[in-house]
Amino acid sequence: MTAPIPRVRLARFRDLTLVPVIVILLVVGAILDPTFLTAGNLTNVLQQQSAISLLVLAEAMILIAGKFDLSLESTVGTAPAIAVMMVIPVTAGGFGIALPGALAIPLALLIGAAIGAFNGFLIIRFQLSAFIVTLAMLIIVHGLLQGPTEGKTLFELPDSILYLGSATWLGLPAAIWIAGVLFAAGIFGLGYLRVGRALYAVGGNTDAARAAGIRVDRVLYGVFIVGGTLAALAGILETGRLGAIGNNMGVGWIFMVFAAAVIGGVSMDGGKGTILGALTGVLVIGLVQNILTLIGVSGFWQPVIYGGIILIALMISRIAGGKAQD
Amino acid sequence: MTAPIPRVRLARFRDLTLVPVIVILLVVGAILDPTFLTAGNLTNVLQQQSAISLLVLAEAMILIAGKFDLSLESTVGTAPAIAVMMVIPVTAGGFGIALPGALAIPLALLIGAAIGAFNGFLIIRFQLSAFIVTLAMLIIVHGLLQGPTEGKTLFELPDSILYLGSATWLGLPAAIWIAGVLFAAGIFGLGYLRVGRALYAVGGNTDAARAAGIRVDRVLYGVFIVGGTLAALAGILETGRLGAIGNNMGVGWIFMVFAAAVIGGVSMDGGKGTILGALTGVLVIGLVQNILTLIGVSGFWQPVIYGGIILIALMISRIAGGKAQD
Amino acid sequence: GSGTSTTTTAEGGGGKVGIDHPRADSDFWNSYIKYVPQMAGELKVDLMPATNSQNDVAKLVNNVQALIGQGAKAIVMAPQDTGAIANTLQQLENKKIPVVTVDTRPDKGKVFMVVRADNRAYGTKACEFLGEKLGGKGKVVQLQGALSSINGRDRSEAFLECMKTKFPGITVFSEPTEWEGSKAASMLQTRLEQNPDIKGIYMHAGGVHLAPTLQVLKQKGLLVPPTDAKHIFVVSNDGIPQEFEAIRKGDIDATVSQPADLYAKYALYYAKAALEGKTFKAGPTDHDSTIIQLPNGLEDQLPAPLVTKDNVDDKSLWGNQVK
Amino acid sequence: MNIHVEARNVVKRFGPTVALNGAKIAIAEGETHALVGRNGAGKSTLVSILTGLQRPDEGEVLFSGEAAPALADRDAWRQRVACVYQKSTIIPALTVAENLFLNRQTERPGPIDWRALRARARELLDTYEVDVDAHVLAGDLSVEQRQLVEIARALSFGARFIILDEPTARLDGPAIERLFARMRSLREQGVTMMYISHHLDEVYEICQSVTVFRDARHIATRPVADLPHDELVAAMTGEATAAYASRSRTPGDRVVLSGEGLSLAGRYTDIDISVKSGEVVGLAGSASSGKVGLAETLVGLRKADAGTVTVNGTQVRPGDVPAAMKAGLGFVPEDRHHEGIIPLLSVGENATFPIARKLGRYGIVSPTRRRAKAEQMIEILDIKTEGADQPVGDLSGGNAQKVVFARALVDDPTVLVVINPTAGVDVKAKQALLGAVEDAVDRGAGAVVVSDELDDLRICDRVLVMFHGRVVKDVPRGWTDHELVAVMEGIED
Ligand SMILES: Nc1ncnc2c1ncn2[C@@H]1O[C@H](COP(=O)(O)OP(=O)(O)OP(=O)(O)O)[C@@H](O)[C@H]1O
Ligand SMILES: Nc1ncnc2c1ncn2[C@@H]1O[C@H](COP(=O)(O)OP(=O)(O)OP(=O)(O)O)[C@@H](O)[C@H]1O
Ligand SMILES: [Mg+2]
Ligand SMILES: [Mg+2]
Repeated sequence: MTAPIPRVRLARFRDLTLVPVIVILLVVGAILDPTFLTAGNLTNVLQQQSAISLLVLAEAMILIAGKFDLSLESTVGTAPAIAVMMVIPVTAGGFGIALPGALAIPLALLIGAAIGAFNGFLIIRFQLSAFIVTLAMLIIVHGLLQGPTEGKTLFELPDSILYLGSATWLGLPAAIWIAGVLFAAGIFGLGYLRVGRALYAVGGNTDAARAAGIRVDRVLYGVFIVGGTLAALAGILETGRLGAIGNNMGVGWIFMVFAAAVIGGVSMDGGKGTILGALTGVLVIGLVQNILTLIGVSGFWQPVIYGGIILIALMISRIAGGKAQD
Repeated sequence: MTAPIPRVRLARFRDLTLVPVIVILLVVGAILDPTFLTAGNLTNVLQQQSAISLLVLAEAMILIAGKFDLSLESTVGTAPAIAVMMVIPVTAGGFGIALPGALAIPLALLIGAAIGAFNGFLIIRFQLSAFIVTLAMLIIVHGLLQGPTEGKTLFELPDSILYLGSATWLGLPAAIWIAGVLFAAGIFGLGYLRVGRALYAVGGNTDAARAAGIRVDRVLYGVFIVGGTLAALAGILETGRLGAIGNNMGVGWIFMVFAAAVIGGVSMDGGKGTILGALTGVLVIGLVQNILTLIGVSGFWQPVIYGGIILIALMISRIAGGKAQD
Repeated sequence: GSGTSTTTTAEGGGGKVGIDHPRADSDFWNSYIKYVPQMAGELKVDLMPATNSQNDVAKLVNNVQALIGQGAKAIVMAPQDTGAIANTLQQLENKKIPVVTVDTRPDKGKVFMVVRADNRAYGTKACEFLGEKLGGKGKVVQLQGALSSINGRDRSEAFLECMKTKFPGITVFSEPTEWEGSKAASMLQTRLEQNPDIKGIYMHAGGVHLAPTLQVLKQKGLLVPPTDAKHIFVVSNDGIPQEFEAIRKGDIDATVSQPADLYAKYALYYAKAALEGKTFKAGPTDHDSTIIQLPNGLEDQLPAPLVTKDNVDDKSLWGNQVK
Repeated sequence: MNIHVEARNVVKRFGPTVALNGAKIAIAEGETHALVGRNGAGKSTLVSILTGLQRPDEGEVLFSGEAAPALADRDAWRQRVACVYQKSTIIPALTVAENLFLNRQTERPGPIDWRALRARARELLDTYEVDVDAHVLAGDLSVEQRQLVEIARALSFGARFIILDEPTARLDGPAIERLFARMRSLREQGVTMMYISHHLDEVYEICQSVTVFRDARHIATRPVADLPHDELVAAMTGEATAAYASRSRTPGDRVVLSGEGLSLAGRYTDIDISVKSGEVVGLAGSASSGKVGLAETLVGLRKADAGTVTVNGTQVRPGDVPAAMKAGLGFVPEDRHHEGIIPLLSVGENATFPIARKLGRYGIVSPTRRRAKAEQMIEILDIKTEGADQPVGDLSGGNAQKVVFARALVDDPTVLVVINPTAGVDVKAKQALLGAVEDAVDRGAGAVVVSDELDDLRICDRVLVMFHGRVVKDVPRGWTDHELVAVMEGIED
């Protein structure tokens, strides 16, 4: 009864394989640029990552449940945009329904949830490939932003939708608080709640999960709906940060989201990984981007360095994690 | 001994679940636009799809072997570009090595193979996640085009590299012949050669394949290298078709490549699908794009229709295939 | 200095200028990027290492924050999404950091100066050229950029509007190419198959559209001199050297020269001026342009000449200066 | 006698686990040599070393006195040894024919002649009397058919040394007999075999010598004739163990599980079944009798085309496992890999999923209470594991089966349905598992035992024998092996 203890400890540390990478990045950053370690800059990094981190949270849960969602990145722009178009006047690019401005956030979250539910419907009900369904949905959902707006940026937004992404609470941007609270909830939920553990069971072996009495379909619907809602919330935070909803909002994020989740130890094969690990993945990506910006690497070569760092982080996560990745 | 026969037939037809979709598209296209069914237009469709079809061929093989390669799309631009820069003079944007122009094609293929080999090395040797390795490589390889060219389009190309993509053989564009021959080789190789069947074994159950004496690592290296080489060849064909190598060549293709492979019946989980099926997937995508162009759907809404058609094709392929997709 | 500038404060032009480049994958912007350090040397601007937002406004916002953190006193940027930069401009205004935007005009938020050529004018010029060459009838194709880009949309809308009002006899096919050569080639090829009587093409970006268009025309045997009845009139946009080359050869007929060099020069010029405390007013300038008043600042509308066979060898065109 | 295969002083570690600790084995030319030991003793690990799939940390392997080939040289290994592994090496997406001739589809270089390949496959299947079509996908086969295909494949290599790792765990009586007939004729041809099984009577029937492993070490090697049954068991377990004595009891009156008018096309027709509290009902039948399909319907894994299932008084919606479990059902599915374990999750978590809601309030699962409960189950079922936090995927086959059992028992079920409950578990564990079923029944539960093993059925108060999808006979306690087999084969009545 003494042997197991180190094992448990080791398993816990496995979530934190990226911590050394983060420490190295902090040291390297501090050496390369004096601004880097200032509270202001680090706050900026956190704020900049807060929206995308919600996508990583969503994707990590979906991956752990053994599924896949590419369309999250399109929901980031479309959910708040459609919600906003339901509240703003026609002259500002609205649909002319002009619902009360206070409804913008609930509507956006609802739209995100609906997109998630539709993804879930196609994937669970029709047993279609999650990758391709959500790829098609990525295109369609983005089209649902581009179509009604005719490619134009929405910049006359109700204050309600701008608030969360731009407010400051207790000296820190509200977005950081929100992301922090949601990650804490995610870590707790996936670690200690029945429904959270069910995600691991479903992702680890769906048939066994069903045989263990877990309502697999319900869990999967739930995770897609929560995913879509988180993507909409990410869109709301980003809207507040940018002050407008452009047609490109969220476009191209999904690859970074996957990279963050996987270098953070979440498996693409389901059933493996933690939210805490995913969070460290987000931080690595955010710090790398910030350092590259600060030292002003030529835009032409930036991708090479950036991709190289992802590879290195991946290797460290592989070596420290000890197991082959899928 | 009578019952099994329809079953075999059915299994054969499973490759061809998209044939009804193709027929419908041909009928719909013919009704919507008189130009559609002309030899000229259909030749155009085939020519336009020939480069991307080689990527689908490559990706189908990699998927069947149970792996993943996102970086193919970057190889499309980078392999021919680097090769060209090794043969053209500095004034035209070259490196100043000025190798003989005839070497452009072999060099490009070699570069493609090298990129594939490097992917394989990281994935097989270090057992890293194929998705994220090739995602990082997608970024890096594209950076290797953008860095040396400093973002400029290469306009002055040696004739040798332009030839294949622009020549006409026996009244049809050479690119169609090349793609046709390679698909025939792929269908034959994966259907009738032991090494081709080994891909299915490796993708279906790696441990079992190893136990059966298949040199799993060698097969996987092979498939990544062939994949990279095909991507480079796709780049060569595209270079000939476009007459220049822009920084965006190939960018954004990979999603369409996956969509084509999966609606064509290739599983994202490995071990399942055929090259013939993948070919029907390419044709569906090509016809849809052509019809949308011909009828001139508003650019803003085009993605919605396009994504919708992918979903429908996916469902048909699911219903006709009879099995849940992964 | 320009005739409309006045110096209000005496403290000489101190402070670093931060600059963000919008993308690194288009010929036009790459020329601009190359001009920037050269012009900074000439104008003696204390330029910080440039950042690149790779066509992503969220990255642009992050980059600007980093530049400020590092002590930038003025910012030059080229936001490709003109709405989503509003908050950042607001923050910069609060910090009293002047902003010069290049190529695009932000919808909201204070700017010290917008340095741009009129993208709508590009579309109109192309329309007028094609309209006249075609004698007001026939079919033309416009290869659009990305519909989510303001410049692409401006060119497209102005082109269509001008066609509708001035040349109602001309049918326009608009092809959204997402700035991709591959899409452009496929769409043009298909359209020519469907309408062999197309007589004009307007390309939104020479960098990506030129080679594919020529290749398609060549394959169809339509790359013939203007004297030939089969000739298709092609107007391009950007003014890169390859377009000039094509004009000289008679492959295409015109291009709108978007002044990459002047963009770089005047962006830095105004940034420096802002740091020196100079102010400007609407009116003509000393460099063949006009400053106009915007609700949120000023805009210096640089000339964007239409280049044809007649003026293609003009040394002052930026496309004739690069190598 | 020449030693054909020898492993000396083999050490193999998996992280903190020592799977083999200086183990050895020597197999004489031409003999059929049994390797026995409790679950987790290291048998399968030795197999993977003897077949060149894994490199030992220490020690050496010799074939006919020569050092084993390099690990990478798969062809050399395949010439020396063929194997039926404990874990399936069937590739579901390929046809049976291709699975049989994987990586040797052609006899000569050149393209594959599919027609010829199918013919070869049919021939092979006929030789081994495997009733499977060569051209169906292997994934469409039943567990048992897959096993037969694996055996046919291993025997077809013409290797002089064949390893069979628990080949009979998933076979019924006649199939086992056919396998043994085959093995005898191979032995006559001078083929050396290593045979692993937890059915010790099989060891006596087919093998000449036996090696016992215990706790990763070699304990004894003897001719089977010199080693009586109880001594063999004692060598395996390290203590004297009596044979399992099933208990007698009187069933109560309350019906806890019933199925009425159940039919499922192609599997079974018009079945009525009812199980009382305090009663153990057996379901027996030869291959394709439909017993597994029926049991899976009773637990909700399958929807019947017609009929109703009532668990503990509640009529359960067809195909609704959670509802059945809520009504008081616990069950062990047929295939532990497929529907049993979640390999990456811990023993504790796998064992406690059905009672997660009882391990804390507000949807929270308390890790402490989970571990406590799991340790209790580990204790009761004697699961060999490093602790409740070890991933189930790292356990040996039999121990993984015990975890599935733990999951079935953890909620004190009123109805217990176990399908092939002792597949791959060792003698002592088998007793523990059958004992656990009987304990639950003594506490008032009703149980259904579906099994191909007569030993498992001995605890039943009555056995329903199925044949071609129908219940043909209700056999009360007190049957002899011969009688029951006769009914199962459809020979009697
Ligand atoms: N890949 C692995 N990783 C970690 N532990 C392993 C691995 N394979 C085997 N083990 C451990 O090694 C020990 C021996 O396992 P092995 O499978 O050889 O047992 P066995 O004798 O075949 O048991 P059974 O009769 O149940 O099949 C067990 O404790 C098992 O948990
Ligand atoms: N997944 C499946 N798909 C189609 N048929 C199946 C499937 N599984 C089993 N069968 C077939 O259904 C019939 C009844 O099988 P069932 O498993 O209920 O009986 P069984 O007595 O347990 O047979 P076995 O011992 O072979 O598993 C058999 O013919 C079997 O081959
Ligand atoms: Mg074993
Ligand atoms: Mg069975």
